Amino acid sequence: MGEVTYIDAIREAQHDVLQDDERVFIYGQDVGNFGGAFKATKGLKELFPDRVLDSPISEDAMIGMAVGAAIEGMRPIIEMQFADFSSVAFNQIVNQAATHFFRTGVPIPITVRLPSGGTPGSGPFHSQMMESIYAYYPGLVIVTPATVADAYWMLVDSIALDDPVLYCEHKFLYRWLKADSMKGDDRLPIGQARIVRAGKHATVVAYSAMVHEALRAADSLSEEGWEIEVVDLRSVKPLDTDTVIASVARTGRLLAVGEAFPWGGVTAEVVSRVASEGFHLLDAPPQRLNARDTPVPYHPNLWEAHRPTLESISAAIRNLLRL
Amino acid sequence: MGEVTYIDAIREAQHDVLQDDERVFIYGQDVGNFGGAFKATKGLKELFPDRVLDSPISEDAMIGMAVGAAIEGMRPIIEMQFADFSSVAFNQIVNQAATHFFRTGVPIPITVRLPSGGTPGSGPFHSQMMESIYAYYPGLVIVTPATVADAYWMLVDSIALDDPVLYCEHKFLYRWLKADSMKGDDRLPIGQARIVRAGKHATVVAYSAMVHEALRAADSLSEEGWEIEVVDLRSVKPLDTDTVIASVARTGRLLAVGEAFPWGGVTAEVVSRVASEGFHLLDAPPQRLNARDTPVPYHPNLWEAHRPTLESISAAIRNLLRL
Amino acid sequence: MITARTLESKLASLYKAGKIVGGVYIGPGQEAISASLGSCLTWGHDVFAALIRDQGGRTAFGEPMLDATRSYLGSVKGLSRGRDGNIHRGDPKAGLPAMISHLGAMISVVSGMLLARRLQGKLEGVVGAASVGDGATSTGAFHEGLNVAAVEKLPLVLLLANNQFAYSTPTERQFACANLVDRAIGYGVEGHEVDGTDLLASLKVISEAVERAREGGGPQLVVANLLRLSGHGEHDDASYVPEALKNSPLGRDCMTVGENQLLEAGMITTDELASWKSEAAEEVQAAVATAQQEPSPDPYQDDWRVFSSPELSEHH
Amino acid sequence: MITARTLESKLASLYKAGKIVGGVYIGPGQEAISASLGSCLTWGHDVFAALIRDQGGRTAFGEPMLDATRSYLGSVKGLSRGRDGNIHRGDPKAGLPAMISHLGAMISVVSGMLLARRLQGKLEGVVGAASVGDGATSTGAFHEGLNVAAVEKLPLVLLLANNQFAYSTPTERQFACANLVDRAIGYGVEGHEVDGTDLLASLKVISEAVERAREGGGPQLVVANLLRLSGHGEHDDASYVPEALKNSPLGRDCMTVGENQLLEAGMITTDELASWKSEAAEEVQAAVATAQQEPSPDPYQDDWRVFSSPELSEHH
Ligand SMILES: Cc1ncc(C[n+]2csc(CCOP(=O)(O)OP(=O)(O)O)c2C)c(N)n1
Ligand SMILES: Cc1ncc(C[n+]2csc(CCOP(=O)(O)OP(=O)(O)O)c2C)c(N)n1
Ligand SMILES: [Mg+2]
Ligand SMILES: [Mg+2]
Repeated sequence: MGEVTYIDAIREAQHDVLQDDERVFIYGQDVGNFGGAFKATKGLKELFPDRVLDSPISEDAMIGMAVGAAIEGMRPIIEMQFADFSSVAFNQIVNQAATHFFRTGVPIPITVRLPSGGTPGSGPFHSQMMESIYAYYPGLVIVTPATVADAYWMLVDSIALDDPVLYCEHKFLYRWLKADSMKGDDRLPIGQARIVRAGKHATVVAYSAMVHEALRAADSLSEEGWEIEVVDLRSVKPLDTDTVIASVARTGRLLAVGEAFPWGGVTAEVVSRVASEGFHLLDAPPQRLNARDTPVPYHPNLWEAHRPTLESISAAIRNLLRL
Repeated sequence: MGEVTYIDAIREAQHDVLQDDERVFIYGQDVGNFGGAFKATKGLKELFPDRVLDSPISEDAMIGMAVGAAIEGMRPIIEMQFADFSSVAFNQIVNQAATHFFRTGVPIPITVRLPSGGTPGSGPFHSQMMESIYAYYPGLVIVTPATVADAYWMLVDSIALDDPVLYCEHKFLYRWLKADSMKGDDRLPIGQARIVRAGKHATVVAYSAMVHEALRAADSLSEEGWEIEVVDLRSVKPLDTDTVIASVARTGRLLAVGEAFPWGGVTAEVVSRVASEGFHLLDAPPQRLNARDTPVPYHPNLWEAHRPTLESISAAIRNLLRL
Repeated sequence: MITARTLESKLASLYKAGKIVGGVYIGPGQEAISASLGSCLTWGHDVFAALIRDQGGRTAFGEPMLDATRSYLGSVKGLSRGRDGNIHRGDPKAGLPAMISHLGAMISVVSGMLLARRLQGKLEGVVGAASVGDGATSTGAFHEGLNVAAVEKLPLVLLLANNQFAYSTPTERQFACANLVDRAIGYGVEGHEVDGTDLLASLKVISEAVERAREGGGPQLVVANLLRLSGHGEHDDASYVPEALKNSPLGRDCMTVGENQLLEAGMITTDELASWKSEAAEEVQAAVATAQQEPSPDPYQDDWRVFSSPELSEHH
Repeated sequence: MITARTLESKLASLYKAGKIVGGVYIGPGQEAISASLGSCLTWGHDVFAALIRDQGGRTAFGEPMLDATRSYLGSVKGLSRGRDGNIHRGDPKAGLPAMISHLGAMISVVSGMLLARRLQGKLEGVVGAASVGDGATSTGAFHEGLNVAAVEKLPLVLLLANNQFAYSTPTERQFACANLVDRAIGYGVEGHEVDGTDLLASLKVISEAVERAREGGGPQLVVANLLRLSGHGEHDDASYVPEALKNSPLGRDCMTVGENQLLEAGMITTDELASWKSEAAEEVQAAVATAQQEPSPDPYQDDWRVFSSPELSEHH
C-alpha cells in the first residue's frame, strides 16, 4: 500500500472542486483555519478564504443555509463534525432538502459529509452509521466510499450532482486506508457497484469499512479453497441491484454485511431485493450480518464484539456455504 | 360495525391510565382545554388539570422533558401533533430516550404518540409513516395498532411498559374505523402478531391502515376462489417473525405491504427475515408492495396512486400467485 | 390587502362548500403587516419566505393570484403540480421559497439564499424577509436560523406576528418574556415593535426595518402585536379566544382601521375604496374560475421524479 | 477544585501515556465556577447535568472519584460498564444525569426531572443545574430547553461558561450579541454575569443564583467569562488561541486566583493548602490504582440488554 490516505483524498477532492467551480463552498464547524476536526479541510481556508466558512453549532441551520444557497445556484459542502450530529439536522435533510425538487422543480445540489462509523473508544454518539436512515427518505443520494479513489471521485461526483447527497465517509478508514494513487484507474459512476473480488462459491455484499473486513474474510477462506466474490455497493441509494443479482447468479449464495444496526437498513434491502427478484438464483437462504441491536459501545472490547469483523464474517460465510 | 372509533379508543385509554396511575401525564401542543388537534385528549384536562399540559412548539424539548420526568419515575405520554414533526425531536428520541437504559440501567417509560400516515389532501409533511426510521434504532418499541381494540390495549400496554414506545396511530383510521366495543375480546401482548384472516394460498403481511386494504383485497380475491391469509404485525419492533414464518409455512407465498417509502423499512425487514429463516418454506419469490419513492403528494389523485390500495394489493397478490 | 382579504374570504367559503382540496389557512387581521412587508420587497430581486397567514404579503410581493387559486383548487398547473398545496406553494427562483410545514425551518433557508448572493457578489441592496408566528419562536430552528443570520450579518427581516395564539395555545404557555422584541438584543440584532392592527404604523415600522437591512444594518426583528381574527384553519371555530381579547385594541381589524386611516388622511375616497373592492372581487372570481376549469393532476401523467438527475432513477 | 485539577492532570498524563480508553476532555480554568455550582447542590436531592468541563462540579456535588477513574480507564465497574465513557458517565437516580454528546440536549432533561418533582409534590427546595458552553448556545436544544423551563418557571440554574472558544471556533463566529447574559430577558429569566476566573466572585454569584431558583425565582442564567486553559480535548494543542487572550484577565487561572484570595483573606494557610493538595494527590492515586486493577468489560459477560422489559428481546 502507498502513502495516500482516504482522508487525503477527501481533502484533495474538496480542494480541486473549490478550485474548479466558484459555486462550491464549505460550511461547517471548525472547518476554517483549524481545518476540521479530522483535518479534512486543512489549508483550504487559506486558499479560498471566502468559501470556507466556520459555522456555529447549529446543524439544523447549517442544512437550511445550504438549501437556500443551493436554490441560488451555489453547490455547498456541509461538514458534519460527526455523522451522529446530523440527527439534529434530520428535519432539514429529509424534509427540506430531500423534497425540494419534487415540490418545486428546483434542484438542491448540496453535499453533506458525514464522518461515520465506529472506531475504538468513540461510544454511542460518535460511531453511528446513518446511511439507512437517510436512504429511507425519497430524494436523497447516499454514497459510502470504501477506497481511496472512490473517496476522491465520489466526492467530486457528489458535488457535481444536482441532487442532495449524503457522503458517508468512514472514520476508521481515514488514516488506516492507503493507496498508491489518489485517483486510481477504475472510476465508476455513482449508482454502480463494484466487484472487488471475483469468486464462485458465495457473494458477500458490503459497503464502506465492511468491504475491507469482507475482503479479509474472503482471503482467509481462500486458504480453505473457497472462492468468495465480494461486491462493494459504493452507493446504497441508488442501490445497484443488477450487479448484486448478477453476482448471485454466478455464486448462488448471498451474505449481506453491514456495520449498522440490524433492523431494516442496507442489508435488509439487499436481501429482500435479491429474494424478490433473484429468488431462483439462490441455492441457499440469503443471510445477513449486521452490528448488534444496541447502541455502539464505548469500550474497545465491547465495540469489537458489536460490529462484524473478519472472524464473524468468516463464520457467517462458512455457515452460508453449509446451508 | 359499531359506534366506537379508533380515536375514541385512544382517548379512552389515556383517560383510564390517567385515572389508574398517578405517574402518568400528557404533554403536547394543544392537548389541554382544546383537546388536541385530533381531539384525542378531549376533556382530559378538565378531569386531570395538573397532568395534561400544553407544551410550546418545541418537540426536541418535549422529548427531553419526558426523558427527565421518566428518570424521576413518571410515565409521560407525549403527543406529537403529527408524526412528521417528530423529525425535529429525532435526536432526543433516538439518542437520548432510546439509549438511556443501555447506558445507565435506568429505564425510560415514555410513550410518544405519533399521528401517522396519509389522508387525502394532507401532503408531504402531514402524512408520513415513521415507524421504520425509529425501528432502526436500538432501544425503541414501535407499535402500529390497526384495530379499535388494539388502539386501546396497545396504548394501555405501551404506557405500562418500562421502555420507550413510539405509538404510531393512523390518522386515516381515527374516525373511519369503528367497532362495537372498545376493548374487543382478543387482547394480545405487544410483540405478537395476529392472523386476522386465515387462508392457504398466500400470506399478506401488513400493519396499521394497510391491514384493512389487505383485508379488502383478500375479500375481493376470495370471490375468485383464492384464500389469502392476512397477518397484522401489530408491532414492528419487536417483530413477530415466528407468526409470519408459521403463516408462510402454511401458504408458501409472501407479500409484505406497507404504506411507507419503499427503501428499507418494515417490508424489507419482513421479507429478508423470511428469506433468511424460512427460505425452504417459500414456493415463490417473496414480494413487497410499498408506497412510491417520492414524498407523499398532496392532491388526492396523486395520493391514491402513491400508497398501496385495494387494487394494487390485489394485483400484487395475483402476480404472486402466478409466480 | 384588499385583494388578499377578498381572496381569502372566497377560499373560506369555497372550503365550506367542500370545493377545496385539503385545508384552508387564512390570515384575516394580518393583512396590514403582511402587505406592508410584501410591498417593501421586489419580486425577482428580494426574497420573501411567506408563511401561513401571508396572502397579503404574497400579493404585494407580486405572486400571481392564479398561483394561489390553482394551489387551493388542485389544478395541475399549480406551482407544485398538486404535489403540495395551499400555503406550501412557492416560486423559489423568483425569491419566494416554498415552505415546509415545520415551523421555523424557512429562516435558515432565507439566510442561505442571502449568503449565496453575498458569495456571488450580488447581495448589494437585497433583503430577505421571513414571517413567523409567536408559536414558531419556540422552535430550535427559529433560534438557530436567526442566530446564524446575525453571525453572518445578513440583511434578514424577520416579521414576527404575535397574534396571541399558536393554534389554541396562548402566549403564556409559549414563552415567559414580557415582550418578544426583547429577544433582539440576545441575538445582537435590531428590534422593532409595532401595533399590527394599525396599517400606517405597520407600513412605517416595517419599511424602516427593511431599509435598515438593505443598507447593511444586519438582521431586523419586527414584532407586530395583533390578534388572529380567524380560526387556526377554517376547520377551527377558535372558541378558545376570550371575548375580552376580541374586544381589546389587539382585536381590531386592520382592514377597518386601515380604511379609516386612509379615508381620514384623504389618501383615498370612499368611491376609490369601493372600486378597489369590486376590482378585487372580479380578479378573485376570474382566478377561481380559471383554476376550477383546469385539470387535476393525473397520476399517469405525472413523472413522479424525485431526483433532478435522470441517471439516478431506479426501477424497483 | 483542587481535587478536580489534580485528577484531571493525572488523566491528561495517563492519556499521553496511552493508558486511557478513548478521549480525555478536561476543564482547567473552569474549576472555580464548576465547583462553586456543585458545592451549592446536594447529592440525592438536587439535580446537576454536568458537561464536558465539570470535574470540579462533579466532585463538589458528591460524585465518587472512582466513578471518574473507572470511566476513563475502562473498568467494567464503571457506571455504564464500559458501554459509554469519560464525561458521559452519570448516576441519574442520584441526580446526576448521564449526558449524551449532542450539545444542549440535557437542558430539557433537567427540566423534565424538575417537572416530575413538581407533579410528585417534591419540588420544594430543589434546584436543577445544567452546564453549557458558549458554543452550545447556538443549538436549537439550548433554546427550546431554556424556554420550556421558563414557561414552567422551573428552578433551573443554567451555568454558561463563556470560555471564548467552541473547539477552535471563537465567539464571533458563534453569536453576534454583545453579551450572552443579554439573552436572559428574551426568555423571561433572571440573568447574572461573573468573572469566572475569580473564585470568590463565582461562589457569590452562583450561590445567589441557586438561592433565587430554590426560593421560587424561576430559571437563572449565569454567564461566566473565562478562557479554556486546555485544548478542546487532550489531542488538541489549542494553538489557535491568541497569546493576547491568554495574557488578558480572562486568561487567569482560577486556581491561582482562588488560592491567593483564600490566603489573603486568611481563610486558609499555606500549610493547609499544601496538605489539601497532597491529600488530593493520594486520593487520585488510589482511585486510579483501583480502577486500573479492575477488569475490563467482557463481551461474553455483558448481557447486551437494550430493553428493560425482558419480554421485548428478540432472538434474531
Ligand atoms: C415543528 C412544528 N410543530 C408543530 C406544527 C403544527 N402547527 C402548525 S401551525 C401551528 C401553530 C403556529 O402558531 P404560530 O407560530 O403562532 O403561527 P399562527 O398560526 O398563529 O400564525 C402548529 C402547532 C408545525 N407546523 N411544526
Ligand atoms: C450538536 C453537536 N454538534 C457538534 C458537537 C461536537 N462538539 C463537541 S464539543 C464542541 C464544542 C463545544 O463548545 P462549547 O459549547 O463552547 O463548550 P467548551 O468545549 O468550550 O467547554 C463541539 C462542536 C456536539 N457535541 N454536538
Ligand atoms: Mg400565533
Ligand atoms: Mg466554549
